[in-house]
Amino acid sequence: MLKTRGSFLVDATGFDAWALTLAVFLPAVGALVMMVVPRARELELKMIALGSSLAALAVGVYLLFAFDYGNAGELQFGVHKGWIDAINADYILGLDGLSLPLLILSMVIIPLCVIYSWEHIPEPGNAKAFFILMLILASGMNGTFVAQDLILFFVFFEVVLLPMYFMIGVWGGENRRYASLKFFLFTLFGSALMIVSFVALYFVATNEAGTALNTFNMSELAEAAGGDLARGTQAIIFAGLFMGFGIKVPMFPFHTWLPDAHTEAPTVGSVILAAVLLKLGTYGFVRIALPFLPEGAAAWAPWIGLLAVIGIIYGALGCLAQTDMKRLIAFSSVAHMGFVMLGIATLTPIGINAAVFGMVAHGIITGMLFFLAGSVKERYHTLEIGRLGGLLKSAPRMGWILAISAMASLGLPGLAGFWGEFPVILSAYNPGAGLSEELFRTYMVIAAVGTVFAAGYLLWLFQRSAFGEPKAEWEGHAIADVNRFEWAAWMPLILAMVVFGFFPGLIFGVVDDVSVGIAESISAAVGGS
Amino acid sequence: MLLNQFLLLGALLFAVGVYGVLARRNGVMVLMSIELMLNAVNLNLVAFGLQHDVVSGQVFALFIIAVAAAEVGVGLAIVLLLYRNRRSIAVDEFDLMKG
Amino acid sequence: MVAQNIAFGIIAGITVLAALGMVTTRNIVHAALFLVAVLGGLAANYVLLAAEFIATTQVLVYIGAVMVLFLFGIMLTRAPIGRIPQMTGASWPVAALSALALGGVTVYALIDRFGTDSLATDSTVFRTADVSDSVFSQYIVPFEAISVLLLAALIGAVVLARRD
Amino acid sequence: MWILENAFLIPLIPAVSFLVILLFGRSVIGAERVHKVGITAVGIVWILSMIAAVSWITQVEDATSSKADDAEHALVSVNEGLSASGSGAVDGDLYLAAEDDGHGSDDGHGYAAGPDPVISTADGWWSSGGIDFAVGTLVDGQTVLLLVVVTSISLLVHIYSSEYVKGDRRFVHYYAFLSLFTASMLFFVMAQNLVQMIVGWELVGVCSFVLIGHWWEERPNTDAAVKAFLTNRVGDIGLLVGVAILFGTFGTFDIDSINRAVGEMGSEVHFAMLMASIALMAAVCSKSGQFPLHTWLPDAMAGPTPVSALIHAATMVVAGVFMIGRLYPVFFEGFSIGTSSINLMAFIGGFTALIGAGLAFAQWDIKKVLAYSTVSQLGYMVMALGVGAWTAAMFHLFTHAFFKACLFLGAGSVSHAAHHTFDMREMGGLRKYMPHTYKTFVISTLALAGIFPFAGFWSKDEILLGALKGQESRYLLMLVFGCVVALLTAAYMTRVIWYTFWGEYRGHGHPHESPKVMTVPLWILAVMAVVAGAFNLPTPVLELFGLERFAHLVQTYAEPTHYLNAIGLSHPGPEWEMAAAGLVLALAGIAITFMYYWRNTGPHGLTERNRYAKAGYTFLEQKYYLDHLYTDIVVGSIKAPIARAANWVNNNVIDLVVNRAGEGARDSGRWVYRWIDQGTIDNTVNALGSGADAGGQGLRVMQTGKVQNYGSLLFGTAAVVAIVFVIVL
Repeated sequence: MLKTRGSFLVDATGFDAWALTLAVFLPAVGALVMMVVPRARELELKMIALGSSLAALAVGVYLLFAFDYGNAGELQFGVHKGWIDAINADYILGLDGLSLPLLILSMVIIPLCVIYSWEHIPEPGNAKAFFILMLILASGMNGTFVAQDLILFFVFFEVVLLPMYFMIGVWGGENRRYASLKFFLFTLFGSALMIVSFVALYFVATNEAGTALNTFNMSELAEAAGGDLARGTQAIIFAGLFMGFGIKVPMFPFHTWLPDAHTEAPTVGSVILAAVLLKLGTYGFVRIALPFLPEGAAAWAPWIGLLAVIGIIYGALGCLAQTDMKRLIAFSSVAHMGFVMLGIATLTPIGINAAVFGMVAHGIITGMLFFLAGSVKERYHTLEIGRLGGLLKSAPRMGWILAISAMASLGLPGLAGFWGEFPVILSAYNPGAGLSEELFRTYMVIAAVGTVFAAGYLLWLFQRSAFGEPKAEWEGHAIADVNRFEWAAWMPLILAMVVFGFFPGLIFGVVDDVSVGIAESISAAVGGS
Repeated sequence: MLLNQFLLLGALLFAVGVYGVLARRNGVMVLMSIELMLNAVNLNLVAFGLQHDVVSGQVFALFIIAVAAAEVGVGLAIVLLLYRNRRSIAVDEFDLMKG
Repeated sequence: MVAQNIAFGIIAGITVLAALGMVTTRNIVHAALFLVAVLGGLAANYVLLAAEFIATTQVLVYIGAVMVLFLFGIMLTRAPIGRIPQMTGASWPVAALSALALGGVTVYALIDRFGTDSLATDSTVFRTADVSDSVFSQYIVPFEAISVLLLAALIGAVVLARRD
Repeated sequence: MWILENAFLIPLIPAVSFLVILLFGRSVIGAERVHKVGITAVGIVWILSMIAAVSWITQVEDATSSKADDAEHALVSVNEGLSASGSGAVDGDLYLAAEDDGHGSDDGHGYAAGPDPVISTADGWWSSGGIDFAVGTLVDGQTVLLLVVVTSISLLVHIYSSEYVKGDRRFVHYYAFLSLFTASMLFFVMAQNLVQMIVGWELVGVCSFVLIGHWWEERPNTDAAVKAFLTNRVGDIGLLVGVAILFGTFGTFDIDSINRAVGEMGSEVHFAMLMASIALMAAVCSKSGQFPLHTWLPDAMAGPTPVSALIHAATMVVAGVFMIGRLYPVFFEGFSIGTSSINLMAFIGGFTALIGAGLAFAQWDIKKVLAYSTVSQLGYMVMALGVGAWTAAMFHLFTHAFFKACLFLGAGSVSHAAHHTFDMREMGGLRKYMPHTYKTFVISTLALAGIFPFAGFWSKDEILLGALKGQESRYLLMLVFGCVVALLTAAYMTRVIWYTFWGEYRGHGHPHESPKVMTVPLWILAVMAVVAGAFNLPTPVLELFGLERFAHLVQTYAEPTHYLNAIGLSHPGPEWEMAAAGLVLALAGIAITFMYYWRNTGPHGLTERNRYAKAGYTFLEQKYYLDHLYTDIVVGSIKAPIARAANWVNNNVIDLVVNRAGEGARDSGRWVYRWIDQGTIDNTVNALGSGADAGGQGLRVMQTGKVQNYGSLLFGTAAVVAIVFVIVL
């Protein structure tokens, strides 16, 4: 049964109508197939995992080519079918310029993780379960980025949670129980508030005329842009969304699950967590919180900005205090996501663009750094920075890759990280939607100071781990350089860092229409009332 | 006559019953104190029934008497069982639930 | 009405004193006898409240049946007849405090709420027939439930007390 | 003109060379031959730069002659009506902005700065939220000047390094990053907009980091590299913020448009420009080694010497000076250079020049002396810009690049000969062993000291003159700074020559002259150190020879008159008195130092003549003479205290602050981590659990298992609740 649909989400025809569904469920189908394959046939299992994730990526490549870039602000490849009529939740998928980069990022990361894990299944083994979880994660993440119905979004958002919980809890480090539970509880707590806000949106969201919409359809809610909801109501609903997404990001006071989860998670778990999972939160802000509740966003923006800059400085200070490489990288995520959130908080197109760029760049760079940390751990059996050293000498290629990744992470122009930071600083000079200029200019300066700290901890890390002579305790240990699986898994990420560093327009161009639309609707809503 | 004189009497008896339940060591005595509390409630019920001109007060008093009888029956059976097993009915010696 | 008040005063005094005696005496048989006095006093109060059926039941059931049960209980558990030093537990001050607090607050609340409200004098005098009508019509379901409860308690008591 | 419009080729070639060397250096080309790739690439770029320079000159000449008629009668007006029209003919992505009314004149000395075209090409790079970020090239005189400087020095350093770094453990990487640096620096100088400028700025910083840490096995080198990078990042805060302010104010990144806009809007945007200037000044301080962020520069000498010559003397460190020159209208407005008699920029520059010169006395490492000298000379340039002497600053940048590069390469040559040491106490008497190095070093020293007729004399004189004349009022303090520094510079350089080349050889082994691959570049640079001054000879000098036509070449061809005259910049004419005074000061510096050493030097006279010394040959006593030298020469003056105080401040305050700041950041990081993160936030979470646990333990005591206790609790609680209700209701 077809419901009335928003005028701008047109059902696609032919293969296009199936493309997104395939993109979302191909990995899940792979996981299903794997379930019936006996555990002993490991090679087949791996092939299925790789095959299904690559099949999803192939769909992604098709999407990249078939995507109408002139119309990046509109939802494309739309699917709209009835789902749960009782609560008015539909199966709506759609892809626009905001979703596309993140969807592709998620699609690329998964096969790379499969390749990396090919011979690196962490303790206690069991490749079958490991890959099945990874594929379920892939489905959940892909689905979150293309879902255009709040309930569907929520389902995908939560689907991601459980595999990650098991991944950390089963394949994690020594403290895995604690970390996995912390991760689970934190996110679940956020989700609970988020779903309350979704339901509230369902009941109170109105259109311009004041008629209740009673819909979970995201494009309709975005078009209504808060309707004639009072600023206070919007702010309250926004608070629920803020908790749900902010914990996932994670923003400053809610970040403590992140270092633990990252430190304990297996390498690929950390990579997926950093590269894609954190983006679910920021994506939620841009996709849901901002356009649905523009005035709520304007009311909260100064606070989001404040927490963001605290996060930037705080994350950096946290990094400086770490002695464990993986934990340091984990803390750097807090700082980087601070930049992303500051960009969002400015409510300007540049800021939102930069935030989306920052998400992708952080996914690539931090994902890469976690891969490296995993490989270092595998070779040295420790991540204690004080015990490392001379990586450039014992494994020069790995040292170089670490150098490039660290440089990208500290925001060096010519590599991807810079374009997630510099435009944020620019946009904070002139925030949108009537936000206080003085306040955001202060944030701007603090954020700029944060870049120095970033350089500080990354260079410190690099100096200790890569420069100098290898420590005496590793004498006689053959520290293998990058092997072929690692090359295969890493090369795309390194290339992406350089390519996006030189051609930031590749992402900005796609996202621009959407973020301009969001910023305009916010300033219209704020200015008009 | 005042309504309160009955109610206050009930309250006093109830409080005395509470004290008995809490303070007496002997299981039978505890049960007796419970009877006292039930009766205090009964008095209230009958007094309110009169005050509000309804028969329900008396009916419920009756019910309570019946329940109290049942309660005493079961309670004494339990006390008996305890005595048989432990050779004592001092309630403060039963602390299997100690945490 | 003065007579009634005097009667109430005497009865209430006896009842309260008997109750206190019950919870303080060290002789368990005395306690049972004090309880008889309390129950009797209450029966008298029911009469004052024009509830003669309740008063009758009180005498029959409590003083007649329940007290016999108690005495059986005392005998069967071979409680020492006569004074025993430790009838009251060590934590009696706590108990006293709880009871005092509870009683105090109740008394305060009652005085605060009902003050010197007189008892309704013009209300219907419900005879036994009225009570039985009500029990067997309006309250038939609770009545049956209580009957079942009694049966269950009976069986339960038998099962528990059986020596096997 | 083709090269001016396609100037992007110039940075592209070394960038390609970088990739080729890095990717194919070891495998295809062969590790010992990669320098040929680098030299070829930079050679091509050098030729292109020369072509660009010639094209530029032709262009300016053409424009001048075509406007000659207009110019004839417009010549009279000195500084009136010089508003920039800002109406460059825009067509497509290329526009040639030819000024109609941009005539400069130097107080009636009768030369006409021609109309000043700026060639700016831009292609859309990316756009975000309606703002277009362009990539393109901006070519004007200043760019061309830097192109010449960068490519020339880079080429010579490439050639020189092929011998100096031969057989190094990372020869390939060295050349790769030398190429990348050249590319980045060229990219930076022709940046069309501020974003590109930042990109170039950061890239040269990274190359500097990599090359300082070239021998990363040793801890001090990596420390120096990290210090350099971090200090520069501190300045980058200013750069990012400054750019954000400029962008926020004008809504564009385009340097040309911003400069024109400032010229037009003037005081309307004064406050924003002040903020932007202060922010950008921080960036200048870090990159160009200005007080108080200069401390990284001496440490940066840990890198290979040719790198020091190229990056940390001639090119990268002038990036800050270049940026001020590039955005001069912004600073001019922001710091009120035209009307003040002291401002932040001039003061920082002058002060840096002074402390740098003072510190140079206290060093024994020849490269550190040169490093402090560089700091001092950069301060000179910044001071010049601060007093409004734009041309003088650029001119000094131009001349300084040659003679300082020559000095560094000379120092490298010395160390190459003297067993890789840079300690002057292990040198001495080298003039006998390495005559070429000695001669070139002396020539460059004379140039640096500002002795007539070497290059430094002309540029230094213009700076002092600029301070003397100022714009509306003279910069007296700056003039004093300048004069003192002139004296000090001559003195410490003479000291270096004394210790390095005179006296007896005190090192090990047998020093020898470096091969031709190294001496030829030295000679080229030495020649430039002599003649570079000729490029901006004042007219009156040349009138004597009837060569007026060649006067003020740098000024004519480099100065972006359409910006500078729009803000009303005047040029002081040359004054014999000032020139003579400067010369006398420099000579005095040399003379005093020389006299001192002359009196006490030589294997024969030393012990007899010096009252304080027991013996004159040993190293320790030499040091003793140094103390004596300080007290003797600068008696009655404040120089030694300044040097010591500055050194003390440098080592104990600034370095300490930097270190403490680092440690403090780490400590506070650790503190925050331990007490707030792990302690508070994490503990709040944990405390919920453990609190429940502890509470449970506490409650466990109450869990007696006795029914009556539970009953007491039950009734007690009921009573309490009832009491609460009674009280509340």
